[in-house]
Amino acid sequence: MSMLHIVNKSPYERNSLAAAVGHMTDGDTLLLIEDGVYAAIKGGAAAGNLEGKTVSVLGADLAARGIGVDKLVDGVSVVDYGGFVDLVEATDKSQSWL
Amino acid sequence: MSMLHIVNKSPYERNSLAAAVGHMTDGDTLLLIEDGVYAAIKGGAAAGNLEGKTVSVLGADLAARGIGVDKLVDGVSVVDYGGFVDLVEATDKSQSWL
Amino acid sequence: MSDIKKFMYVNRRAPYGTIYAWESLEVVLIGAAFEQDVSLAFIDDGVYQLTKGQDTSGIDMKNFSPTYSALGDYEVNKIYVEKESLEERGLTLDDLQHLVWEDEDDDWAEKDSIRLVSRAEMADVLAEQDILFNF
Amino acid sequence: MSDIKKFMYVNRRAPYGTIYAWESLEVVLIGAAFEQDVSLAFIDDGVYQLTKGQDTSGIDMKNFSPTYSALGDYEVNKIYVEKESLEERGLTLDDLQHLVWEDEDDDWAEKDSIRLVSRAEMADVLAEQDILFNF
Amino acid sequence: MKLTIQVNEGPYQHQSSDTAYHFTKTALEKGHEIFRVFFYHDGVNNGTRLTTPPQDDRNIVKRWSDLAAEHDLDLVICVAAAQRRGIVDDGEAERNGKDATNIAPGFRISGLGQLIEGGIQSDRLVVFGD
Amino acid sequence: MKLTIQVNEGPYQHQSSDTAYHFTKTALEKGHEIFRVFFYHDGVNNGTRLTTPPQDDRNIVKRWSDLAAEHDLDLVICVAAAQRRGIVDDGEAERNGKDATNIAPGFRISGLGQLIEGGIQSDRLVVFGD
Repeated sequence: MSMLHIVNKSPYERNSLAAAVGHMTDGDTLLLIEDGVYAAIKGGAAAGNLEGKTVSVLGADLAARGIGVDKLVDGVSVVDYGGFVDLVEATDKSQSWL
Repeated sequence: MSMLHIVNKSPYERNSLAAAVGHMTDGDTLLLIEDGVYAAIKGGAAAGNLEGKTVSVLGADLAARGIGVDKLVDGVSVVDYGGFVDLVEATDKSQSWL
Repeated sequence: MSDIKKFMYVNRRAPYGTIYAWESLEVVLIGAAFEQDVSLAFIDDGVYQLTKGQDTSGIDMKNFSPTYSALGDYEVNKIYVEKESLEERGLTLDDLQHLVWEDEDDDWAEKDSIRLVSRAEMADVLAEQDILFNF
Repeated sequence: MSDIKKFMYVNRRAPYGTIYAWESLEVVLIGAAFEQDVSLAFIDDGVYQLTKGQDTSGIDMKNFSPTYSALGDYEVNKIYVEKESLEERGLTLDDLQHLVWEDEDDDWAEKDSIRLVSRAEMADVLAEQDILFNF
Repeated sequence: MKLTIQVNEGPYQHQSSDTAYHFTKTALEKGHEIFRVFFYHDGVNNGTRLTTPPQDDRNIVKRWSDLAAEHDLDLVICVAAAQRRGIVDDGEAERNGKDATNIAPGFRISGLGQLIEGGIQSDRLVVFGD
Repeated sequence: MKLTIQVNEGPYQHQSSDTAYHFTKTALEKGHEIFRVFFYHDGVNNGTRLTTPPQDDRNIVKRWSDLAAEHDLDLVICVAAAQRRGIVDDGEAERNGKDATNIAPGFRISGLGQLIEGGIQSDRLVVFGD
């Protein structure tokens, strides 16, 4: 069954992104919210974690942190809160990697 | 001036031990408390951070977590709350790496 | 969806430094009365919750570690522990409590509750669940 | 001990995900009235506090980032930013606000408040302080 | 879909309660059903009516109360967590001999079974925490 | 030595308040002076008298109140942080139109200047947080 993996912490402060990525299986989606969005900055040491994964990022949290869409690694989708709700519906369950 | 670096989080969850160790200078002491004490377990991947440093560990927190003194890396001192107070007095200032 | 759901409680926090481990265990105990198909996962620092020999007298907090050994009596007997998490922390199964349950369908034979699994196997176990509780 | 102490506020947290950055800044503003020798350190995720272009309208939180540019008016003008922290995060000084102060003793010349330092230099700066505030 | 939302952290210190609010509000606007919002751990602190946030900031507690009034939301505060942290309604005040209450409009205090029930009755559980 | 202690987290959720308590008590027993204990961020939640912890657990708020009574400790709750989180004394209740108070014995609400003053007046500042 497909799963939505939610990460809300900076990958430079916590191990939650690594935990999420380490437990993703085919068909799963990674959603970065709150301080988790820093993982999606191009050129950051943590960006490699996203390779080969289906990744969405919450746009409101990007904007709050001054991260322009041009700064993001290629291939990530920017979603709004409605898109967050849609992702929860489109997957069979969610895991918040707190 | 000498400094007491206090770390209270697991090195496997957070970056605070790395931050502390990265900012220690000669004469400084590292004190591990609360979940920070896990860093002192022999054979753990984080234990290497303590090499060459002056390290104390709060005994009450070790005991709470079931960590026997025989499990500790060599050279760390086990202190009680009184020893914690003494370390604060013996150094010129403290930095809690929250 | 069937009447019985596959419930999994995912534990990734060390005990005592924060209350999440203990309040998660309170949910598991209450939840046991609801007759769902319950599993527990211990990943990353969550494996520390199960260590033997915890003595909290010096920090004046309640030692809740004996509660884990009572889980078998609540028919909570699928306890998945991640191998890589133990290894990274310099721990082995011998550092953890020996958790058992009695199998009613097998003449009350005492069986191990802990299932040591790799990270990849843990991912598959998570994938099989209906609902995941996170603390 | 002299009458004036070397105060340093150490910032290691990203803004908005938690309130520490903002409530730390509130201490700095209040503390400015006490005429101590004040410095700020931005280490690890703390460097994110200073990024340009923050727009919090979508999360309905107060955007406090303009306050950093007012620090010069409070005579808070020693702002140490750690180079390694920026680099690890894929950031450069250009991603941060340009913080300045006016030097009364130099015909009110506008000068940079941010001092980019290496981790080793930051350790030395910390070592020189009398007191460190942690949030 | 039918959703249960869990909030693990109190107001202001962590963004969790904010994100949970925006998610819940948006789900309602999109026509989904919120079976329950369950406040656990420090999340119970979202249910105090005694906060006075700065005038130029959002009022997190009031926002939840208003959303509950508008959509007849079930905002449940865990009783065990509330007792540890001091969130009190009339019943709790009487039971525990407290001389004041602080619960906010639209919230109620109940047991952990309400979270389990949320897990059973809902299509999805979404957790917001630290 | 003369010490100021800062507590950044509330009771029970994090060990910070416990460790701060044991440290403070021990420092007093060793003859040191505690200039002030300053409760900031969620630390202000240590100052509510409305908690009812389980019988077999420590009572964190009461422990602080008792220590303050015994040693004439100055336990200061930051007013700005308290307003965000709903810690209220009589003065705050009147100023902000609140219908109840929840402050615990031995605590007082005051400004951030009290922390700065602690830094100036004390030999050491020790911070306990998350």
